[in-house]
Amino acid sequence: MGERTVVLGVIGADVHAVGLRILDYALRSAGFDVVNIGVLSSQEDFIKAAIESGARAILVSSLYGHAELDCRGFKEKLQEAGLENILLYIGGNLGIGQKNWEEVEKKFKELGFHRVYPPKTMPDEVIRDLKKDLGLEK
Amino acid sequence: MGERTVVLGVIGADVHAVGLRILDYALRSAGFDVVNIGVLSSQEDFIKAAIESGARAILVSSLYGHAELDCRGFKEKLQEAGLENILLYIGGNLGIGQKNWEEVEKKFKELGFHRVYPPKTMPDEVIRDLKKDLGLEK
Amino acid sequence: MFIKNKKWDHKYFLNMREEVLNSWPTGREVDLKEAFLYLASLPKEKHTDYVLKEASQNGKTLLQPRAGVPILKDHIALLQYLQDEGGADILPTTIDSYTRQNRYKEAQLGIEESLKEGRYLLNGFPAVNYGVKACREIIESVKVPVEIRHGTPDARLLAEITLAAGFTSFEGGGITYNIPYAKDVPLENSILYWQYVDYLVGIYAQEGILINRESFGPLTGTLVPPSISIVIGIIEAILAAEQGVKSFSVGYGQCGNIIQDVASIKILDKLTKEYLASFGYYDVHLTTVLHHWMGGFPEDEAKAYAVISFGTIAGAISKVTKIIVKTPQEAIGIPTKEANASALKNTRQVLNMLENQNFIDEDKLSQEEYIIEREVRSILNRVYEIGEGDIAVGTVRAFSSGILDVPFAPSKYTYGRVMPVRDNEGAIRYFDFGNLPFDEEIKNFHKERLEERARFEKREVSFQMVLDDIYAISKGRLIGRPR
Amino acid sequence: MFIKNKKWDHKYFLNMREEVLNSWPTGREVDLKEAFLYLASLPKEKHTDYVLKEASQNGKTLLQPRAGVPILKDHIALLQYLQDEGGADILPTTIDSYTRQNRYKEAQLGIEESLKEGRYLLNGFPAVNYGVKACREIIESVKVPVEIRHGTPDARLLAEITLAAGFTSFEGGGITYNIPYAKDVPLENSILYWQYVDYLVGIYAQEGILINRESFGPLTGTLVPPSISIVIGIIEAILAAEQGVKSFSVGYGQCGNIIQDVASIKILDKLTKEYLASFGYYDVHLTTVLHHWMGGFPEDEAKAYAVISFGTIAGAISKVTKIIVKTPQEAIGIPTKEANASALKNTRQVLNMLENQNFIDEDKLSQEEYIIEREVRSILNRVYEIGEGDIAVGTVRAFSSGILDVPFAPSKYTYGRVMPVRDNEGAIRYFDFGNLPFDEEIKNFHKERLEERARFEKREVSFQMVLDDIYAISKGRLIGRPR
Ligand code: B12
Ligand code: B12
Repeated sequence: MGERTVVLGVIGADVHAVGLRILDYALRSAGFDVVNIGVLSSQEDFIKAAIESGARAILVSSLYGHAELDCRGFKEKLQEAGLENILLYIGGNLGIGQKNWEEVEKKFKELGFHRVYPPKTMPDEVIRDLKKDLGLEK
Repeated sequence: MGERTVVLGVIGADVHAVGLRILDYALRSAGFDVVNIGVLSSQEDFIKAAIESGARAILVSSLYGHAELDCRGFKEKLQEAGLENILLYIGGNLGIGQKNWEEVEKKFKELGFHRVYPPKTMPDEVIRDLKKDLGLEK
Repeated sequence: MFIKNKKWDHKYFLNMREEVLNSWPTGREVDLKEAFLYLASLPKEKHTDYVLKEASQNGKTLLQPRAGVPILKDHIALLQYLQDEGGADILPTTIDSYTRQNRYKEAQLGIEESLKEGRYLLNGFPAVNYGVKACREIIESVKVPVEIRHGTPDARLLAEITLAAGFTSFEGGGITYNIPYAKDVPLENSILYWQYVDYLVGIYAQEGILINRESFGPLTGTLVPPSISIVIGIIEAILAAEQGVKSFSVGYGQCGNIIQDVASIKILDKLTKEYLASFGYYDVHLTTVLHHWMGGFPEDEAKAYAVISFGTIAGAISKVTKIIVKTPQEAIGIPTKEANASALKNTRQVLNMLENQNFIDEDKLSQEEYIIEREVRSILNRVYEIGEGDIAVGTVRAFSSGILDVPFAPSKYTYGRVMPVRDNEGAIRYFDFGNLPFDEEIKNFHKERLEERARFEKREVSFQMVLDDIYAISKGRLIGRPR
Repeated sequence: MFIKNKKWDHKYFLNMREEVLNSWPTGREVDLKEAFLYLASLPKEKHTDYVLKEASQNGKTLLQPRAGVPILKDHIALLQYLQDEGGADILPTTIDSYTRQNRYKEAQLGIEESLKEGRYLLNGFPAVNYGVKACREIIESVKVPVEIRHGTPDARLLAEITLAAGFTSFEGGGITYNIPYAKDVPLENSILYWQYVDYLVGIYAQEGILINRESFGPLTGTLVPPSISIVIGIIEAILAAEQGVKSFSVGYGQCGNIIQDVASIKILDKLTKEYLASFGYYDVHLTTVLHHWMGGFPEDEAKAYAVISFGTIAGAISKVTKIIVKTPQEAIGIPTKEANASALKNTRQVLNMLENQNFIDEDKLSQEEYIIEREVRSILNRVYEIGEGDIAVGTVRAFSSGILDVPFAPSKYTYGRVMPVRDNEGAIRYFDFGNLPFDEEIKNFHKERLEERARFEKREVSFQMVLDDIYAISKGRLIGRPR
């Protein structure tokens, strides 16, 4: 697949499906090829889909508050799979409870994510960033 | 008049009349002789009423936020008038804005008030205190 | 004193004006010709009447907070915050209580001490002391119109200064800014003072500058039966129109029973228009204002939010032109700017969520409208009668004889016998009619409603019930049930 | 797998029970005989069914927050706070998401890390890992009943442990805790798992211990048309009753149009009772539950309060038995205990202020009730038909063929073609009916309503409109208007 392929899914035991549906729709409308692996996806599911589709980015969604536990070791697994260069975003409600956003962002950057999005991020923003990071916009 | 006489009024340029009406009613129902001088009363009005009625306590109400300016020098005027022993209460909304209650209380104690009541004080409480301070309850 | 509902003689006005402008140094800053030019130069979005017209044409409800602090630059920052963060459609400038009593010296002291101590010793903005030029800084620092809100029986100088400064709306009236706000100002005086203000507004109107005048509907804010508030609004509209006012808003303080509130706003709108027309004032642009609950609030912010959101319902359903918004800190003191902006957001959200919804029982609404309308007409017609055809004369006489009366008012010029209490659904009814000129049908209606509550609560209607109702909202409910 | 709406054979249950109790060490703590004694020893105020009965008899609406943290003593302190400070009538224990997926090992890790790091790494209370004894500490530390709330397709072990521990209400069902909460659990499985739970509750009932079972009405929380939610509630009530459940609550997630919400709650109550009776289950105590808006919330707390207060209106008017309360921090994350208690206070104040008020247009209400009732009957009758008289069989077949469908559900066992959108008054209508078995009258009704909105907004009904509606409330309004 081409340079516009991205893998999208909700990680862990999380079933929040609405944001995913919207992201899927928005990314497609913006010309991306979206491999949507749905909710309740494991790290392995993401990696498998990325390899199979030759995706250039993985977009992880997590709403339910367990993102941190669910994302531990993800970076290492990606490296093992030879995906060390893939672009890695995460968004949703990443902390449990009322957290300081700077801390949350820092934590997920440490876990290997290139961009970390606060709750209520609108799809436009991600699309802009993706295009920029993938060098699709001149 | 007797040992159960109290002067009641709203000080300064303040017109909040509802709390006064209720205090008046509650004090009378509790057996006090109430001299109600109404809203928009000056320090002089309070002193005059207290002397004329031989009252044992002055209850000042202030809702509108200017209490501090309105009460400056009241203690001194009372002393001049020979009322240095009269019981002095104040209640209502005594600060302007969202104030720390301890500070407000301290300020009004310095201005000579024996008791200072926070917003939403119920009449029962004042009546209990009055009886105690005037030695009316054995 | 001689008072009539009759447009003033211009010379009479000019004579009085000399006196007014000389009563405090800043008065001499006012130059009407220059003021006309200044106001004409303001963009239309800063003219209240324009904004009100746009809103009522588009069925939009405008939001206005309350705000006023004694230090000019803080006041400006506060208004900008309420505009930008809170999304206020019209801004206020609330005047301090010394100015309201024309005690400019004490106000001056308050400004100075506030500046010195870095904290506010005044509960509002002392516009007279600041004068025209300083006041214009406010107008020039914001994008929306600004209204002067106060409670001043004699606001002649305040009006001169603030209108010249570019405030395009001015609240008050000879009744509504006397009865709840004064102890011993005779009604003849305050009506006269307000005729002055209205006449002044009329002069602006002649120059094509429409200043909005607003009546203060809530009065004492405490269980005021709707018909009383409506009658007074209509009278003030008529008095203003006679002096040449062309833009007028009648206000109403929420009572809490949704049917009663919606019915009241509808009747307020309908009858004010009707009476204005029947008196021959055809060209007054009339709008309505709802005040969120004006009585005692709960101290808890979450509960206060509930009172606010709840209050917005009646505004949304009645499609009132403007809501004057309370804040979650109402019971405590003058709100922080954040709390004030939050209240605006809360109100907007409820308004928006009720957009286009109509779920009101029209039958119940009509029944309530019917009784309110009958009450209003009964009082108004009697006021007109005893005024021998003059509504100003009638008003003075009505207040002294109790034909018009306001509960819990501090003024000794109210008869003070009317006593309200809630019925079993929370509507405000008359427990004691005083001397209000109501017929048996009306009286029985109220009696039956109160008997229903008495039966339900298994106790007599009494002053204790009134007390319970006064405290009720601050204690978590609408109706002051026993225990 | 073979599934029927037929009371289980006791041996079948006992065999399965062995397996269930052995699936995690704490399962062996459960001793039914001892549990009966324990539950019988609890004061009646700790029994949900008793509290619900008292409330519906007195026309009172109960309030219940959402809450659950992974550390036991913190969880207890949290519940006590919500009880004492918030005035909760029924307390919750929300289970974490690993437990919901029966991933007890990960839950264990979550407990340990939470304890170690002093912050919560789980989004709820992992009751299975704690076991019966530890759970009883919760029951013994509070004065009101506690409900288990979760989202678990297979909650057999969770039910065994928590019922034995004294939780007297248990939320969920074979449909409502599968379709919105799972991706690939077949409906046959989840219905079977929940028949187990219901059968277990039936055993308690035989001992005179009434455990309340509650269906999770809101489903995906996102623009779910009322008829879908009501049909599913009725089916779960029937399935539960067949296994011996005697106390059941049907739930409903607020849509936002007051008429539609009130009508839905009334029909939910009426038709569930009717169908239960028509299936021969006469002795089920049925109550209703309203969930404040379950979709995306505004981030701003003042706006979130508006959504909450607004949501309470429909609860007050419909006199629903219980409201499950959202908080001002919904959009951000799991709320602080203070925010949670504040939401309860806010809700109580609105409820109290609406006490005894009735302002709803009965005609509009009946019209809406009429259409909802017809929709519900159309679907339910068809489910019964294709199940050849068995509602469990019918349900499985209906979901696979789209006769029953849930919008935005993650489960692949939904047909996934139904698409909702709001009409011009904010009521949720069908934009795509998928395979729902509706006749022309119903379809035309929806079409007309949507055309009205399309005309008003001057745009076609499209997925963009749906998107706008999904975001609308979080962006400050009910209806996603263009721009
Ligand atoms: C609807 C909802 C549900 C529904 C979900 C139905 C479904 N299957 O989809 C139900 C009721 C079933 C549910 C269940 C639960 N929920 Co829930 N739920 C919500 C709610 C109200 C709205 C979510 C939503 O649909 N928003 C609308 C969409 C359009 O927005 P979005 O999801 O935020 O996605 C957008 C952006 O965030 C962003 N985005 C999302 N992911 C990504 C990824 C990337 C890479 C990028 C760039 C952007 C991005 O783009 C999206 C489109 O704009 C939120 C609170 C809120 N937001 O108001 C809570 C919320 C997410 N839920 C929460 C919780 C805890 C739960 C439960 C554990 C417990 C419970 N309360 O019952 C269970 C979890 C079940 C599970 N195993 O996952 C918490 C999470 C707490 C935290 N993180 O601290 C929240 C925040 C509520 C709260 N305050 O407690 N929930
Ligand atoms: C009704 C009301 C009005 C009415 C008053 C009508 C009238 N003439 O009575 C109107 C609308 C006219 C009004 C005007 C103003 N008000 Co006003 N008003 C209120 C309100 C909403 C309720 C007051 C009330 O009647 N409460 C019910 C009674 C029963 O309770 P109470 O007055 O608190 O009295 C009880 C107790 O406090 C106590 N108590 C009172 N005095 C004393 C004295 C003693 C010795 C004791 C022991 C106890 C005691 O016992 C009483 C009985 O239980 C309060 C806010 C609130 N509380 O919710 C604001 C409030 C008092 N007003 C306020 C202000 C600023 C004004 C104005 C200056 C400006 C404005 N907003 O327009 C003007 C002032 C005019 C003037 N010159 O005084 C502020 C005061 C700010 C501050 N102190 O920081 C408040 C707090 C509102 C706010 N948050 O901004 N107001």
